[in-house]
Amino acid sequence: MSWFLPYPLLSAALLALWLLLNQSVSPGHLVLGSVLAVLASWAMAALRPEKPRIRRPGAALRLAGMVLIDILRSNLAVGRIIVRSREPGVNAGFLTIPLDLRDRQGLAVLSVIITSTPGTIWVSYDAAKGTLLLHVLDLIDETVWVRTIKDRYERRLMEIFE
Amino acid sequence: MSPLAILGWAIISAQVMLGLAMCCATYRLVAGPRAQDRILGLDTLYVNAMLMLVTFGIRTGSTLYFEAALVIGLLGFVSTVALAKFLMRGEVIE
Amino acid sequence: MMELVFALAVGILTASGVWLLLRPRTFQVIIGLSLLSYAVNLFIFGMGRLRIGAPPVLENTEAVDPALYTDPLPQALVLTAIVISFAMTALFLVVLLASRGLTGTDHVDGREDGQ
Amino acid sequence: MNAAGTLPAWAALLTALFVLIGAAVTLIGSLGLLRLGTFYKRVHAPTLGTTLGMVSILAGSVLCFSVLEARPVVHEILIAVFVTLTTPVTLMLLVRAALYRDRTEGSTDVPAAEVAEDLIPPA
Amino acid sequence: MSSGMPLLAIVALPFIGSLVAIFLRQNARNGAAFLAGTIAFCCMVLTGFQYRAVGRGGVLRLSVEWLPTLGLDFTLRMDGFTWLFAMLVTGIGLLVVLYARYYMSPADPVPRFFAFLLAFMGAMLGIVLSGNLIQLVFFWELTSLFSFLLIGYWHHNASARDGARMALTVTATGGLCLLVGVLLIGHIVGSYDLDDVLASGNRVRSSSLYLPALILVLLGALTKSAQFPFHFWLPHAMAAPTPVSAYLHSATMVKAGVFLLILLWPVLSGTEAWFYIVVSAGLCTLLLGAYAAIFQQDLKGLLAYSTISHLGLITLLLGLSSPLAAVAAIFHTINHATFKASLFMAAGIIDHESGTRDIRRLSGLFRFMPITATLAMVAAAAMAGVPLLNGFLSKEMFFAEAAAFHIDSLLDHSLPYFAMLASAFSVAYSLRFIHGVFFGPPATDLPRTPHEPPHWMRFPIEFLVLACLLVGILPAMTIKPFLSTAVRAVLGPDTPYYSLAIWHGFNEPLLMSVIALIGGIALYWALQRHLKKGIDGPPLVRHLKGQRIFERVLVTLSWKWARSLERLFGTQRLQPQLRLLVAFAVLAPLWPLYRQGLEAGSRPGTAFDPAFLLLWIVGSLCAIGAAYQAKYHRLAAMVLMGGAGLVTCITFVWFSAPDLAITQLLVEIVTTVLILLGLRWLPKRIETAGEGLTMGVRARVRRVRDLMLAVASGAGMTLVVYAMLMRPLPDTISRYFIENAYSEGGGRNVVNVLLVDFRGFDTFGEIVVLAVVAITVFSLLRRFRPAPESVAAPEQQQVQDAHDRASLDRAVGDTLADYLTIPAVIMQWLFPVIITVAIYLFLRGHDLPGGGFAAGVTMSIALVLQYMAGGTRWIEARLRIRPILWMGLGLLCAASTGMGAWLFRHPFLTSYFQYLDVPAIGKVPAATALLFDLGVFAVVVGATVLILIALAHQSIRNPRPARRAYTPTMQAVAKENA
Amino acid sequence: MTGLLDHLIIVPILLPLVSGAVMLLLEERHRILKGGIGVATTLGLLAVSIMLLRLADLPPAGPDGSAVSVYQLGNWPAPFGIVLVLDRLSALMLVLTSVLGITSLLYSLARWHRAGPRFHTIFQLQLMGLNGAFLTGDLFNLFVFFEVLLAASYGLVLHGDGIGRVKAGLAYIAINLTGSFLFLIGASLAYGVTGTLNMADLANRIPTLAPGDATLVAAAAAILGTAFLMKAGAWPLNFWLPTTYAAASAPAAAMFAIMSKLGVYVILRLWMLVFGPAAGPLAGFGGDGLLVIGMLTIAFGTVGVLASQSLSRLAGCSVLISSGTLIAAIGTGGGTVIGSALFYLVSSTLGISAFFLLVELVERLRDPGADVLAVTMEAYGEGDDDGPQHEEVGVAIPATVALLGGSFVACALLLAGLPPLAGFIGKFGMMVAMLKTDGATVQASTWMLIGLLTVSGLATLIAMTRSGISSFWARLDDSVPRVRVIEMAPVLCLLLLCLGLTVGGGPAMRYMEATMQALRTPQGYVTGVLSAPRTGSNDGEDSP
Ligand code: NA
Ligand code: NA
Repeated sequence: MSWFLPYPLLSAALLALWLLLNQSVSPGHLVLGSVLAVLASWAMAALRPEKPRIRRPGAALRLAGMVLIDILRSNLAVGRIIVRSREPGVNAGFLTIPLDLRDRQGLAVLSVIITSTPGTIWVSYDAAKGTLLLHVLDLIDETVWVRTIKDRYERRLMEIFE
Repeated sequence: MSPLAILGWAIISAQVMLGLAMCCATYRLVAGPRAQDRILGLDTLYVNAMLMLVTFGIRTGSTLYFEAALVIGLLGFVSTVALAKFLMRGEVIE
Repeated sequence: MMELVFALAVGILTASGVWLLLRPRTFQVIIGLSLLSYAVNLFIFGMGRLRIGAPPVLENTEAVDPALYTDPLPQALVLTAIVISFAMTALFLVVLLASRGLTGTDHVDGREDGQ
Repeated sequence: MNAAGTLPAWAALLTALFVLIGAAVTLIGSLGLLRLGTFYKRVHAPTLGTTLGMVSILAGSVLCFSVLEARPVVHEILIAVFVTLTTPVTLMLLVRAALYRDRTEGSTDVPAAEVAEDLIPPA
Repeated sequence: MSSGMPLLAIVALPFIGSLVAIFLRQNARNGAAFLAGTIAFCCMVLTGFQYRAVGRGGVLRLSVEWLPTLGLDFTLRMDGFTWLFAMLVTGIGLLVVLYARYYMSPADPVPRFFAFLLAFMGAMLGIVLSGNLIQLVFFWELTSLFSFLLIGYWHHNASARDGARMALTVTATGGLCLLVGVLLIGHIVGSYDLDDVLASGNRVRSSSLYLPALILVLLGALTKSAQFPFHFWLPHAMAAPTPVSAYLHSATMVKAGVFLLILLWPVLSGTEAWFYIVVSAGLCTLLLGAYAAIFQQDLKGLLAYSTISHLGLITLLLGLSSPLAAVAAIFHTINHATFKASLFMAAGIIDHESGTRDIRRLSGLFRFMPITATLAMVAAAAMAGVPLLNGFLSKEMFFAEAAAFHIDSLLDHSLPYFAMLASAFSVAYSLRFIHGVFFGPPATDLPRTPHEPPHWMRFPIEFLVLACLLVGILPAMTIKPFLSTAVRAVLGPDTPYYSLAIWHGFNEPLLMSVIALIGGIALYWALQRHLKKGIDGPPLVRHLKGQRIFERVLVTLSWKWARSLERLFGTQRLQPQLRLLVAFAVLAPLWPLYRQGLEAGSRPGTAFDPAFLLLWIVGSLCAIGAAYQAKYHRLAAMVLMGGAGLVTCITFVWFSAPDLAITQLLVEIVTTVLILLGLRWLPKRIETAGEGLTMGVRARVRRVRDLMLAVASGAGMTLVVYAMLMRPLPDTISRYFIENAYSEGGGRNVVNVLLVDFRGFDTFGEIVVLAVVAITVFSLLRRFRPAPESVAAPEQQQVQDAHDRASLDRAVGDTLADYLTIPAVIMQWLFPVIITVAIYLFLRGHDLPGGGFAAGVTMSIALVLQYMAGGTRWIEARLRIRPILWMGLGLLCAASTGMGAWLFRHPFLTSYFQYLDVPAIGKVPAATALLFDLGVFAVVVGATVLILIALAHQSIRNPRPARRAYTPTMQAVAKENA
Repeated sequence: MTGLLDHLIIVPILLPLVSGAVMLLLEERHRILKGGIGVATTLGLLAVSIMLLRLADLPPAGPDGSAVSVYQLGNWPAPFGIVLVLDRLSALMLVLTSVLGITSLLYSLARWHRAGPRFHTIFQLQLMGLNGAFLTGDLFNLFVFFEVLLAASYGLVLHGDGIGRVKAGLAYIAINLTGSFLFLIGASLAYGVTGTLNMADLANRIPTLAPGDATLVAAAAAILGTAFLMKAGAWPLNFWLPTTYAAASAPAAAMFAIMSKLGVYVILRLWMLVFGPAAGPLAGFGGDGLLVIGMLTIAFGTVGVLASQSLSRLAGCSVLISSGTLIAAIGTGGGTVIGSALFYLVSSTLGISAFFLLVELVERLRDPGADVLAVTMEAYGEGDDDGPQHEEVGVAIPATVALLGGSFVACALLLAGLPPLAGFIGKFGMMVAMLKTDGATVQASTWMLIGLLTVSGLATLIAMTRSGISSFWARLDDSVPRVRVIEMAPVLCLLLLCLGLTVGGGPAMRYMEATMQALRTPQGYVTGVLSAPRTGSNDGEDSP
């Protein structure tokens, strides 16, 4: 079965993509979408990436909800900084965080979360040392940021991916 | 003022705001000072343009412009990625 | 009103493109050609006149009323023109690279002015 | 506004709200490009547009077309997903490149690399 | 009129013989000579037989339809006059062939010589026998050509090359003038047929175009006959082998001009213009030629100037416009041919046997070659006009005519004196020829010991000298009937009475002859001391060398002036060309607009939209910024250009063109990647300090001019676009497309139906363009040599690798890995997603925005993204992409879809669609247009990927430095790096 | 449409395309096979073109007297769909193209086809582009085929690599891209005013335009004219031409001989059709301009021919003279001059093409061996992997120098317009026609043109003599260069054709005159195109 459906989750996502694109759940699109989803996952298989193993889908959903709220909050915060402050970004600075997460897929998700949240940005990751360099717009207390990232995101991601 | 007229004005205002946002991005595009600033400006311009397209869809009540926005959303980053990689590595494909 | 903005836009793109086209450096020329191709594409497009919210995609297929849709032909022409100018940009780029490699200069004549 | 004529008032107002909020947030984000002083600060600004600004406007669009066509029109979600996936890639690559450039120029505003003395251009 | 078939044979045989001769072996001297002799003999005999027909005043004609629409038939025509000329051409030709057999060295490629000689004979016969004027010019130019080849036969000799070139230039120029002149005559007469022209003399002479026609025809005739001031080419043509001189420069080529004057004499002569031009040209030539001949040191040079002089005499006679003068001219033409040909051959024998033609070195040859000497003496005497020889008879007639009254003018009155003077000169140079060469002490330092030539080599001279004697002694019994036939053919009813006799009693001409003879002898005696000095060329006018003037004028006109004119009115540089093109494109449409004005249209415009205005503030800033930055900040220019492109896309959306927006966006992305790929191989431009300040005035002027041009073109475009946008759309053919897109094209997206169906053929061509460009790019990059500055890895990579190397815990490539690993994961996730979107765009194209092209570009972006994420080697270890195959299959798919319609007897690309009922799924559209679009898709994927990947592959290729070394740049680079 | 014969018109476009595409599927090493396919295709093209020529020359069949054959692509009627139109003029150009095609291709088989990858595909697509441009009846489709042939020509210019080619190629591409923009602007402007792209329909609509609109059409025509004049090589837009043609490899340059004629063709086609006597206020638009530009072009070409330092540049400049002559002939009012001008077009194209092929062979006289080496070096760089290097095609021919010399003389005569080759007839015919004024006085400009034609012939002769002497007569060594039959035969073929045109001038001239008559009465073309019936029943998509 694995030769036929190397990435079942991906195929499911692609089918969803197809149906969303076509805004239709007609039998025709279901069939066509399935065929395409399988074919496209074969294309993916040709690239021979690591197989992501999502162990706890529930945790993933919870994480997603949390991230959305964080993003909304950060939007307001950053918006306030830009509009209100006389000298915006006076507290900005770099920040190094040692990470325990090693799974590439997990790190990718973490990068998406961090970068998508206004006010923080993923600058570079040193694979050898496992350290992450961040830039934060409103860096008043470094430890708060380290804790936020390690506890709120990294831990949960490790649950999901490792 | 009818709700529809309000919607009309809202969309026009939104488009003007997005237009102004694009002007801001263009400032970075033109003034720099560094290459990364310009690329950031371009990236922002892409996003703003995409949002402009979505508002345009609402304005005309047509979903025909959706794909254009979708293409920006999915592929707009490719040129910025290429530019960024060029800055970092001096070539796009190694 | 927007016709004037559109016309000015075409004019500014053309002027920038022509200015670059007449510059001595190959890279300037290729950027100029690209800007000119925007100008020309908009020009062709404008030949079907400007209509807002009337894309030539038929809504109902019975008793089609042409007055409801903008002119599709210039759009088809622009599509062809876009493709062709993309191809030509690629070609010009490669030739300018080859010229730079062989002549040692990026002057369009393959030699610097004084030489 | 040719097709929006059938939109009920609540939907029209809600859509207007979403769109205005989205545009305003995006404008604020882009304004950040002007107001923020360094590249590393500026790079945070457009995220407003790619998150709240985008979601808000897309929500307006979903609402408007779902009501107009009397069926769930949710394909805007795709745009949100794509933008969320791709923007980080751009920004990460760009910031890293900027960092490299600043380091090679010996800028003191950025954290130094571990072996900074080696970052001299080759002879 | 009798059959003209023999005429065709007479003209064609030499050409056939020439063709045969060219294929003979290089050393087939005897064979070639035999062939040439046989041909010449046959032609002569054939011509001879025609006398029965033309002797009684008849005219032979042969007409073959050739170019009826131009009023041109291939016509051959022979009357008494042309018969005589044809006999001369073939007869002397035969003798020259015989002579040349012995003259030519076996070491030379003799068959080629005879081939040229025969071809020349054919061309000459063609002139003589042409029945219409254009055809005459046709053969006229051929004689120039073959004489060029004959004069340059010994082309290893520089003087032969120069002589040949000069002869060709002068005579062909004359030929072209003649062509125009003849054209004018034809225009006046309404026909080019010789008979018609000859019958329309009055009409020609009274036409307003007579003078230009006359001048042009005379230019042709005078150049060919080496008349003053075009005489200078003939002496230089003496570099030719002597048989050539004997043939071309005595009897044929130079006589063509005279022939033409005689031929057109009834049409053109009799006016004052004719008299003054022709007589003065003839007189100048007569005197100048004779004078110069006396002082030549080269035997052939002497003969050449003598020829010039005698031709001048004939021309002068023709210029007099009196029938008797014409008779004298014809008669002297024949006489001159006989004695001059024999003299040339004698000179050739002397040269051949003694190794030199220099009169200063030759002396006392009589005792070595008495027979040849005797023959030469007789011929020279004929040339000098000694009684009992043919030259005497025609010279008597000349004197008579010179003394007669023509047009009351100083020129006319002075003619007799000049005639005597020239005649005295001719006596002097004839004497010099004989006395200088054959008498005096025997020469001792000759290259060879002279002796008599083989008998058959001498035979042609013997024959010709015999002719001189016979005609001179018994004119009435030998030449008279033929001459009178010829004269009657030219003069027709105007033929005057003339008598051919040795003795006409003591009269004016006889007196003049005697004076000339005595004067000539006295002159020669008086010049002895001067001639002994051995100076080449005549006194006084020696330095006035026509040839040198000609060369200088030719070089100045055709080389120096041409080069400066080319530089002045042309350029090799790109910028001025583009500037001119743009200026032309701006000015050309301005002309009608300026003349008729441009009205504003009546169409109501769209409402004001502040967002759109903002959009184009952005777009304009980007465009202008790109223009400003492109010189030194390429990346900035690219980014700015991207901004302008984006705004263009939005504009397409704004005005109802979603398809365009999608396509433009996709192309925009690919173009950015493409240019970046190229930028890696384009070394940076460094702005040197103060470059802007030190810009010269010329550069400033250039910039201001370019700016004005740019603004003008922008303003022009704005004007035209605005004018167009504000006028209502006419009844366009688009109505049909919208109405039939669904019902007949089976699609709702009219633009896509246009692309794949209504105007599918455009798309068909467009994918071919893509394919060709991709192949060209590919093959150019196969041999790409990067700039030396860019051969090494980019500076960034070197720095980063150095950093990796320097760190203990890092390996080379770690920085790259750190940089890309995490983003690459996301980029890989997107791979199947983008492919799915590509397929989506492809499938929906017929009904909604999208289509094969957009899908193809999307697909290639998916691939390129993986290249960017993983690197070339990484991706190619996993995916085998064969873009050329994709392109080939795509083209074939599109073509065979189109040709599939043939099976249903429909034209190419006729589409077919239907909704198929698939169980459980429902109606599925099946259109051949989709298949066509599939071909488009494949070609686009193949071409785009091929272009991008071929560029990307340069980085992993072994760099090869540019072959051509350009040291300065290399040094500069080294200096910069140091 | 009944049999395959009905699709004959499109075969000149499809045949090279399919052949080129099939050759894309073959690996690079199958050169001989590709050469075979190429030759077979091109011979097929020649046969089809000749058939089409005979078809076009038949007297009008129907009672409507439509003098053209129309092929409706996709079965869409004109003016909506794209149509291919076969008339005498296009058939003539097709034959000319395929003649040049087969000769150049054969020539290239000696070695040029090995000088770079995918030569045969590019070559076939070049033919396709040319044929399409000659056949199409649609303005925008003409643009597309222009791009096809230009794209292929870029490939051919750059074929063989080398610094000169790249430099010339860069300028060539830049200029032609600008020209393409002008084409697009002009064509779309014409559409915006008239609402049609079909050339026949344009001719129909232009007389009915309002004066203001007519002005804009005139502007469009001026812009289009600029583009076409540039392609035709008219002064002052022609400086790129000699350089490019001289830089291109011999077979490529020989093909290019017809590309400048394409510009002339389009001007002839469009101007006679659209601005004929029936065009109302726009009748005869731009004629004087064409005359002046044509004469200036002749003058510049003459100067250029004289100033040429190399044979190939001389050949390039003689292209200018030829183009100028034709443009001026069109500018004289399009009267009966056109007939002879077409004759001249054919003979000068053949002559120039032969000359381009010959130049390379003659240049071997100067330094035999070095040339072959240079090409090999160029083609293979330093040990590139382009397959066998010393594969020779054909055998070296005897009497090489004599043959080269003879051919050179023939080319000189052709280019200078001297007898006995066909150049003479063409020039003479034009002069005769120019003087035919039906009683009216001949204009000064006509005299000037006649003078220019004469002077240009003379200049060509002088220049050719000069370079011919230095090439053939002033050689330092007498070594004989290696020339192969397959290289010499094409040259001789072209020259023999010219000789044939002289001898068989009557029928050829009759064809040209008939072409001219048809061009002068465009109504036949217009009716023929617009009234051609669609195939099958009206509900097109259901009928199969
Ligand atoms: Na962020
Ligand atoms: Na002597």
